[in-house]
Amino acid sequence: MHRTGELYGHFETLEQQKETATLGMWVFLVTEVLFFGGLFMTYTINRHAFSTAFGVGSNTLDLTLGGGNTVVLILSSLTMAMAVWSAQVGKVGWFGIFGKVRWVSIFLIATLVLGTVFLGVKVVEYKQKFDHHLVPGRGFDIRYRSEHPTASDNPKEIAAEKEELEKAFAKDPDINAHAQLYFSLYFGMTGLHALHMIVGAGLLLWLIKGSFAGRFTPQYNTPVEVVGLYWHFVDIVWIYLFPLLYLIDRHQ
Amino acid sequence: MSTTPPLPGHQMPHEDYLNATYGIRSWLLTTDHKRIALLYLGSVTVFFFIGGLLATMIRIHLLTPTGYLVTPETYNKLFTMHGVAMIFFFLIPSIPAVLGNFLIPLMIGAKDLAFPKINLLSWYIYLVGGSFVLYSFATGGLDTGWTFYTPLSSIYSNSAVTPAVIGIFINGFSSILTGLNFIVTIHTMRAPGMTWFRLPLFVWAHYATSLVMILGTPVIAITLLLAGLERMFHLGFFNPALGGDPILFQHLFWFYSHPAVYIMILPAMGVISEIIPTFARKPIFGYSFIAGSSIAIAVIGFLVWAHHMFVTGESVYAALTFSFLSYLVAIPSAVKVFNWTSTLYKGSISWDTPMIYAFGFIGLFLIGGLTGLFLACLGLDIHIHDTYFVVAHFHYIMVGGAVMGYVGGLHFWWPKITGRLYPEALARIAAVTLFVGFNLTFFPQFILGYLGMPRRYHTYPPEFQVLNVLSTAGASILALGYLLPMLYLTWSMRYGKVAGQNPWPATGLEWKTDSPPPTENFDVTPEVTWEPYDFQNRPDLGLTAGAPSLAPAHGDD
Amino acid sequence: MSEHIVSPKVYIVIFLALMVGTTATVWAAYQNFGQFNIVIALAIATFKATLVVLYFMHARYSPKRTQLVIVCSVFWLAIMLAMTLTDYDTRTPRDSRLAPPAISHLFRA
Amino acid sequence: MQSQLPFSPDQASNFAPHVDDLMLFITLICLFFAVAVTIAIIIFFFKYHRKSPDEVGVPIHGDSRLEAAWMIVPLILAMGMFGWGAVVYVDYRHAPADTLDVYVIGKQWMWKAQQPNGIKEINELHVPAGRDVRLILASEDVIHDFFVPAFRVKMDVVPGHYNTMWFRPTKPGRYHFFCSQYCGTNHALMGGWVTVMEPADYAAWLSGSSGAEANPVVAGEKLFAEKACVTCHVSNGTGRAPSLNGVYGANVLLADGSIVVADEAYIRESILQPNAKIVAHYQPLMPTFQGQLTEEQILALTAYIKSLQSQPVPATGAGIAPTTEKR
Ligand code: HEA
Ligand code: HEA
Ligand code: HEC
Ligand code: CUA
Ligand SMILES: [Cu+2]
Repeated sequence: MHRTGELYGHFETLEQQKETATLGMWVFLVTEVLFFGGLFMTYTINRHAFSTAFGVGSNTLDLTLGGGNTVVLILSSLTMAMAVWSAQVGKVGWFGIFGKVRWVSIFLIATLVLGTVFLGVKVVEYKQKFDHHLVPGRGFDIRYRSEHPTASDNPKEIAAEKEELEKAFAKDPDINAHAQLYFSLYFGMTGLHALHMIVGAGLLLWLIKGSFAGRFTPQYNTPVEVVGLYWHFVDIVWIYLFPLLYLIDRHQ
Repeated sequence: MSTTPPLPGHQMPHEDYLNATYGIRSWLLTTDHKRIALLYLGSVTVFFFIGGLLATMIRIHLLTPTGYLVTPETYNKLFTMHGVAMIFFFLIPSIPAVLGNFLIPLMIGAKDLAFPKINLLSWYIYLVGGSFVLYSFATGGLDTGWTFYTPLSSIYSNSAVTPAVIGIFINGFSSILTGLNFIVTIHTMRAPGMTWFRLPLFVWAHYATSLVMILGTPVIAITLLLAGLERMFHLGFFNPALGGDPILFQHLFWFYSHPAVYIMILPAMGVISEIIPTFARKPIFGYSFIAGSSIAIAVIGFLVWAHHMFVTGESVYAALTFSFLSYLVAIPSAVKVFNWTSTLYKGSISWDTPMIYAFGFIGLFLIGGLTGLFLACLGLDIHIHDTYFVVAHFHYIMVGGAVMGYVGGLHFWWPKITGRLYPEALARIAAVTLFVGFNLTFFPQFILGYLGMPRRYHTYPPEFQVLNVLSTAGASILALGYLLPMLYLTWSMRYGKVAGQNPWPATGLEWKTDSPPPTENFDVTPEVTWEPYDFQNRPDLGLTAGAPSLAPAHGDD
Repeated sequence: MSEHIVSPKVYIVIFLALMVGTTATVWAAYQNFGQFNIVIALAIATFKATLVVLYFMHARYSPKRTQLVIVCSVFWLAIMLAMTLTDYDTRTPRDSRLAPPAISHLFRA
Repeated sequence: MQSQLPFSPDQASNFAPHVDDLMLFITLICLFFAVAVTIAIIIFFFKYHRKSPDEVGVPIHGDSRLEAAWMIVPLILAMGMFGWGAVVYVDYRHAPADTLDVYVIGKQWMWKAQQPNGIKEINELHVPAGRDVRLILASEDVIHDFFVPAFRVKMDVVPGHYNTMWFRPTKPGRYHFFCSQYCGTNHALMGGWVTVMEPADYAAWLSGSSGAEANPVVAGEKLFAEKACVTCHVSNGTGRAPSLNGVYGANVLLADGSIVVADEAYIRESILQPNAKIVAHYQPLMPTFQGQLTEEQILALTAYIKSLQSQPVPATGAGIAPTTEKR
């Protein structure tokens, strides 16, 4: 295809091109909704059937990390939205030794940093689950942590966990298998979400490069806008994942 | 033979999309929707060939009650690989990715699809998915049935399930991207004057198909991903031993796979809706009803999936709901059949090959669709579920319907694609052969099914032998019927008569450019000022005689 | 070009609302509402998601067509969830899910 | 009794006539539409055949009344099919009170049934005519499906779920049952026979066989399990040893190329001196049972092996079939 400036040859106008790209991204997001939807379906049916096990599994998650990550991700959505805005108005600012920098670059970098923080925290959480033998597979053992406490563990917490597990086993003797189901879903859902974040981070890098090259102007900022849509969508998925995974039976 | 004189007045255009550039690279890196369509044509044909070969082996094996050819394991692999190759890698991409890709931009007066690079990408994704599946076929095959029911597929099967599942997962994205591209293209790339209700019905059908593709395919992708993960890491979503539920897999699977049957039939219906008015030379009867019924099928089609699960122990209420909705989806199909038939009334009907395929389609789709009503009937499905009745039902629709539509469409647009005509007499013979062979193959299977022969049986009680032999006999005629078009269509690419812009003539925008079209499709962006399928007010078609002397009898619109 | 530019003020207000929502879900999770815990959690999540879609993703200012696309996605998700649940929720107890067959030991000779 | 459709299996349960009537009803409606459309097409095809090459058809764009008619009429008929089908189905899914309950377990690739008094059967099911029978279905591995064409009933056997199905056999006789949910390699062999007996015969059969040891076949079956014969002699031939289904009276091809007739003597020898005659394609794995079985037990085992006649005939796949040939 021949390109003239930012207009691809098979479009008549920039406006048509932008409309097309945005609609394309929206339609893509629809497919994403249903893609995650299959997982949510699996989650629903299993949570329905094994509510005790899901509660037990959920209570092993670290609420501070999860909640903190929620804040980080929402903040990154804000910076992403601001990036779109700065591209639309073409705002430029002075940044000391860096000189004149476009705000869109700043906000994109901020988004990328926040996204990376999110992924970093996720790594920490996954590591914990590994240490506690909560990764589905042969070694999975929901009791492992309460039976092998480490020096850094709070003895009171461990005792509480032990008690909770006793009760759960009394209710559901197969709790180990069913809790494993919870963790399969936990890793499946957060893993898929993280994968989307990684793809998003790649797109952000590409945008940042473009923004330093001055590609995004008030006339042409479709890529920022479209990637923004994607980033917000990933945020929305997390908005659901957080209560569904972290907040089951917390009141007990 | 090699120097067929061009028809008077017709000459191959000077430069077209085929000869604009040369070399392998210019094909493998093309973003031209027409070339990508041809890439797809080649690759789906390969899979059709593989699927057909496997089908032939199935039929030979079933000649005798104890099985003639292969071991039970191998037989199970034959029908599984046959189903997988035919459904996921032949029929789902066939009409959309070949004819749809080629024609949608032409029909709406665009230079290309909205996202040409994504279009190419989706072909490559198809190839990658296809390679995984072929790898699975080559290294131990696949014996789960095309439905991959758990826990057989996720725990018990010893065959190469994992690569196959990965392959179908990957291939799903090809389908999604194609659907996405079509939807966006139809929304934003229409030429001036090409309003929604001037769109050819082929485009409407593809719009509906694309809806199903983008709304359904992601679900099968995630489902197979979960089943694959379960197989690899023993996660237990669908494994009752670990608390999972095998029925959940079926819900998720059919949430896609029932609508997917409309991915296969809707485009074929679109083809028929183009062929019939062209060869009856009159506007299609009830344009808006046909257009609307495509959308209705796509939407209602999403509400019926659990009719595949009537005897799984599904709740009775759910069964009643799904049966009821399955009958509703028959109504828009009925609307189409009746409108096509009415279009013939007072037409000027020619017996060209595409028209013969269209008649074949109506007849066979009718039988296939009507037998769907037997299956949707709760009381009856208890008896005929998972028997050869089901096999006959879906082959009538998919082979008799969709494949007939595809082959008919290939003939109809062949002159546009290649610039040359196929040999007419041979083509008619092939069409009739296919029709006869098809019925002989699959009609006996209805009877077999009602008599109680279960499907996926490598051996069967001897009382079923006669009907099986009939079916195998039919299949050999059928194979011959497919061989013919493959040969003469290839032949005609080089030696066929030059077709000219509009050989039939037909009314669509695609016929207003050269055959084969130039790379940019139209020299100037066309402006549409006529209604669809209007032969009366189109002097450019050169039909001077007009209608027989009857007052133009308009309906109520 | 009829582009609508949302002002940063709106973005910040929405961000704050989202923070409030997050706090609210966590708070609600620690209360015992019985059956309604999950309902409340999902209601808050949906509220938050709606804000993101409407403002961060500009759906409020988008053409009808885009809004239709969004509605479709939600609608189809609802079809999948609701109709599958019609099966699960109306099964008779005996047909419901159990551990591996409790009677099979009878046949292990 | 009801008239039978020309292409239908035996009618042997209360559901069979209903399902056949339903079939007839739907077939007639569908035939009507199929014939009507086909005739219309054929008539139009010839009547409006193009007379001159540049002739055009009459432009008729549509007719809303017609459209309405052909939406509403099929809809009404479809509701008829739905309603009738629903009635039969709801009946089928709600077993009457006071049924005779038989447990049926499917596993790759055999069926086991247990009668109310504890009698077990493999790939066989005995039921009395005229009595409401309910099968409680469970699976040990994958999904199977219990299908009796002559009864017009089937139900999936799903691991992790109990499904039930019921029917009232109406006609004594022996009817095929099949596994009709694909379940792996020997899905096609996973079938057997339902024997419908007069109630008196059924009672006699029950008590006859419940006297366990009194009935040599039953005793043999028990031994066959106890002495672990089943672990190698899997009924469908997938085990390390040949399937014994139908072996009695058949010609057996031996490893040395000779052929023997499997009579009582041969079976006895096979049990006591297994390595004397090795079946072709099999390894001499079988341990000797000399000194471990009483004569009575050997008789019982032989009787049991003789009774294994009615099993489905295995296919000729390598490693699957016993290399036996029926005369
Ligand atoms: C292109 C593919 C395709 C299409 C279009 C259809 C269309 C339909 N199918 Fe089919 N079907 C399959 C492919 C397809 N099917 C496959 C592959 C399977 C098996 C999967 C497997 O298990 O491997 C299957 C299985 C299947 C089952 C499950 C059977 C079982 O396993 O027990 C059922 C049950 O309801 C069913 C019903 C229908 C119905 C009601 C339609 C309707 O859409 C048909 C509508 C059309 C008409 C009705 C004809 C036109 C109407 C008239 C002329 C008017 C008269 C009408 C009335 C009186 C109402 N199909
Ligand atoms: C698009 C879908 C599609 C198509 C086109 C076909 C085409 C055919 N199918 Fe298939 N079929 C399925 C989809 C399809 N099928 C599915 C989904 C299943 C279920 C699988 C499962 O249970 O999991 C199935 C199962 C199935 C069975 C049941 C197996 C069983 O349950 O045990 C049978 C048996 O007869 C069969 C036969 C045929 C035949 C004879 C053709 C013929 O129409 C094929 C004719 C085509 C050719 C022969 C190739 C082209 C010809 C040439 C290139 C000429 C040269 C070749 C030769 C001379 C051999 N198919
Ligand atoms: C360790 C596995 C094993 C066990 C246990 C076993 N068999 Fe066998 N059996 C074989 C094998 C292998 C053959 C085929 C080779 C041969 O003829 O020895 C065979 C052959 C036979 C045959 C001849 C079959 C034919 O097709 O001609 C009979 C009869 C038989 N066994 C009966 C029994 C009985 C009765 C028992 C239990 C008391 C038993 N077997 C236990 C492995 C076993
Ligand atoms: Cu068991 Cu098929
Ligand atoms: Cu279906």
